Amino acid sequence: PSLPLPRSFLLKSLEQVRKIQASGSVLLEQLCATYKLCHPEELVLLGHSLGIPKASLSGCSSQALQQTQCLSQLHSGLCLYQGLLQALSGISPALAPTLDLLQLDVANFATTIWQQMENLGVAPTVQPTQSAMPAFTSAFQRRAGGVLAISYLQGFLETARLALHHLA
Amino acid sequence: ESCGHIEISPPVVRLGDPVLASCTISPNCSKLDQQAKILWRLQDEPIQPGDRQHHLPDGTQESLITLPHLNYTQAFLFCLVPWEDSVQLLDQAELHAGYPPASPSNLSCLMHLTTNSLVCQWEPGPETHLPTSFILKSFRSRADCQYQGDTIPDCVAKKRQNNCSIPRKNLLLYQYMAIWVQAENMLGSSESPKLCLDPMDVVKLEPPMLQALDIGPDVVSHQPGCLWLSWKPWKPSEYMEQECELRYQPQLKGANWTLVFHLPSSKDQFELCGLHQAPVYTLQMRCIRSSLPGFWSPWSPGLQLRPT
Amino acid sequence: ESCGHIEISPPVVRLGDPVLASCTISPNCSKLDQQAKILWRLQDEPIQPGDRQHHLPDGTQESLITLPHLNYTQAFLFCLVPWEDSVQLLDQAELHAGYPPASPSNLSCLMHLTTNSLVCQWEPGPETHLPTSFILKSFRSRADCQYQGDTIPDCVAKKRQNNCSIPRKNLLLYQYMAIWVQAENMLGSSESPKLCLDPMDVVKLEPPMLQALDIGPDVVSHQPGCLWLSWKPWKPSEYMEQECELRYQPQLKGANWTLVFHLPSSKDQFELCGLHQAPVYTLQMRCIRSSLPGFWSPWSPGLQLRPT
Repeated sequence: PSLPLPRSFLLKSLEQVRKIQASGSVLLEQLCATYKLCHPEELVLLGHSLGIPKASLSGCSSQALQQTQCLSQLHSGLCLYQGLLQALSGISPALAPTLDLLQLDVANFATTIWQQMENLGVAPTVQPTQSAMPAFTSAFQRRAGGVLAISYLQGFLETARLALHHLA
Repeated sequence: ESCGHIEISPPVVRLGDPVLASCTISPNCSKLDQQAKILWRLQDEPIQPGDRQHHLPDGTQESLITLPHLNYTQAFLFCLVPWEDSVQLLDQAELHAGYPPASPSNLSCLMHLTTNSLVCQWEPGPETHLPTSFILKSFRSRADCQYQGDTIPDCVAKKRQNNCSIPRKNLLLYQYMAIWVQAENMLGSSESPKLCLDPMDVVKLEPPMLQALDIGPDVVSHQPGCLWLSWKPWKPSEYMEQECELRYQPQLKGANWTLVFHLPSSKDQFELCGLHQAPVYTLQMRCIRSSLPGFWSPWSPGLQLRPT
Repeated sequence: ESCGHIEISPPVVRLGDPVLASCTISPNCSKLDQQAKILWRLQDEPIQPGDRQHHLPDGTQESLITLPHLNYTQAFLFCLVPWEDSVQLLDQAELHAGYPPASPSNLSCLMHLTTNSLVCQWEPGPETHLPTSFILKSFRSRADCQYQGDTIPDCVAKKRQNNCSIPRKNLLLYQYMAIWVQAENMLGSSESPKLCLDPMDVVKLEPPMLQALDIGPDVVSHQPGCLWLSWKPWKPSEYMEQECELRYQPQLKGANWTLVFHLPSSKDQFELCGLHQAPVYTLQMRCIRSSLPGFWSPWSPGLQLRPT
């Protein structure tokens, strides 16, 4: 059985989830309004061909919630999405500020999780290395990749939110 | 693995003109079956098939479509394929439509002595719906501006601004320059008629400083209906010889202005008499460069004075 | 041909401290006769001779002077020689005097959600009379700020400004950072005490948007002295769980506020009854981050409402 998580960690994490989800939906709205890319489900094929990954949170599912594995998956998933958001930079001058903020918020949340894993003594000695990021070769691929990556991130955060509530 | 690429030509058209587009799926796109029916969507309009779809010699699938009249000034064109019970986007192209720029008109320039810059403004003409650059071009010249001297660096107007300010270091004062505006966008360019001017002949002059003079009781000639004034020219234009006009009016409904012409640009003491129509008079002054070309300054703010 | 060169040490002194200066005339200065008496002038004070004048081995003439107390914060020291019936300036040196900076005090920081920057301000302490730089320094840390993590780039305050804004990209939100101000000028440097904070615990919160709710006639419970409200949190802080307070006051001279505590940060419909003291009531709300550190927002602007 793992050590209980401090209340301030859970409250701050839940606040960070809401903060990231808020700017994520702003960005999705802007991508829809600006580029008429409003349906992530129409981009799945493109996602496959570009190799846009989906991070797993199997250790956080309500049926098999495993605290250490959940925290570890949460951390590596956040690092994955931070890398993806970084690969999307240059998406467009209008969206760049919101994208930069989102990426910083994701990176900061990853640090919050990592910090807590260190406090619990369950942090691996070395941070996970960044897996290869897709190469976007056109403006459309960057925009469509952005819609897909951010919609995957929103789903990832929803699972994380439920898990954190369970852990609280 | 290019699973869909749109080419449009030309990328920018006149509003209402046709646009031809092609979407190609290369044979090495593993995810798609090679017989996939390529579809098209313009903005949020319903999905439509292409005009023609065929295989190119190298196995590439190509669909061609002509949009007869592009009535959007900006729009996205999507190339799609059916997928399970929905569709999948393969590529997206941005279309632009508008008009070539008309010739900018009403070009006028004023030399600002406070910023030492020549500020020109113009009317851009009808909306082109396209990013259009306005550049103020000029070259040094002689009186009739036929002679083409050194070119002066371009003055590029900021977006959506129809004025530009040529800095002092690019100006040769007291010499003529030819100056015009060039408008340009993806569909063409146009030029305004040329102006021929010496910056110092188009100075934006400000009115003089008009002040009441409080004359000591002993000096006052005890003549009723008089008042004393002093004025000096607007500081930045002090070096310019100027000629001024004074106007005054009793504070009565519908009163007329009385004008005093050909006054010097600065006066330590000026007596004005015969002011019997009202207890309070409003006075204003304006000046103009004398014996050389120039514009009148606006009238100075009204000065309310009580004659003796 | 150096016909006069002043050296001063040190160039900057504490106000009132002495300054030692030397003025040398090299032998190859042809214009001056080698026995010229070197004179000195501080600012506009009377000309005075040096304390001592002598020849250096290489023939250079040197005059030395000590100004016992430099009481100018900025002054020019001139080296001169007599010339016909006047004097000639040979060289000029600029002297500065002032004080080393005191430790900046009252350092406080607020996280601005609109600009996503941490703005810190401080009191600089007494005037130093010298160009003094203020730099906000910080490093990443843990809860008690003993641990020294990565250094955050310096935030250099603009001249005469006692605040600095650390941009979002330099902030690690939800983690502690140690932060202090360093003041430095030619006479020394000093540091403020350190603050230890998580930027998200010092958010500058704005009040919620309080609105009257126009209830349809059917719903109105016809109970007199009631009114209906709705409110929602300040948009940029929507993701923060907040707890709010409502206060209301009849529009009567000297009336007291009545408070309603522990309200949620957003409410679609809230009924307030028992309002019989006046036809019009003023309502205000404020909120604070709940269950995590934070500051109260200011009260919202007063909302004047008429109870039923």
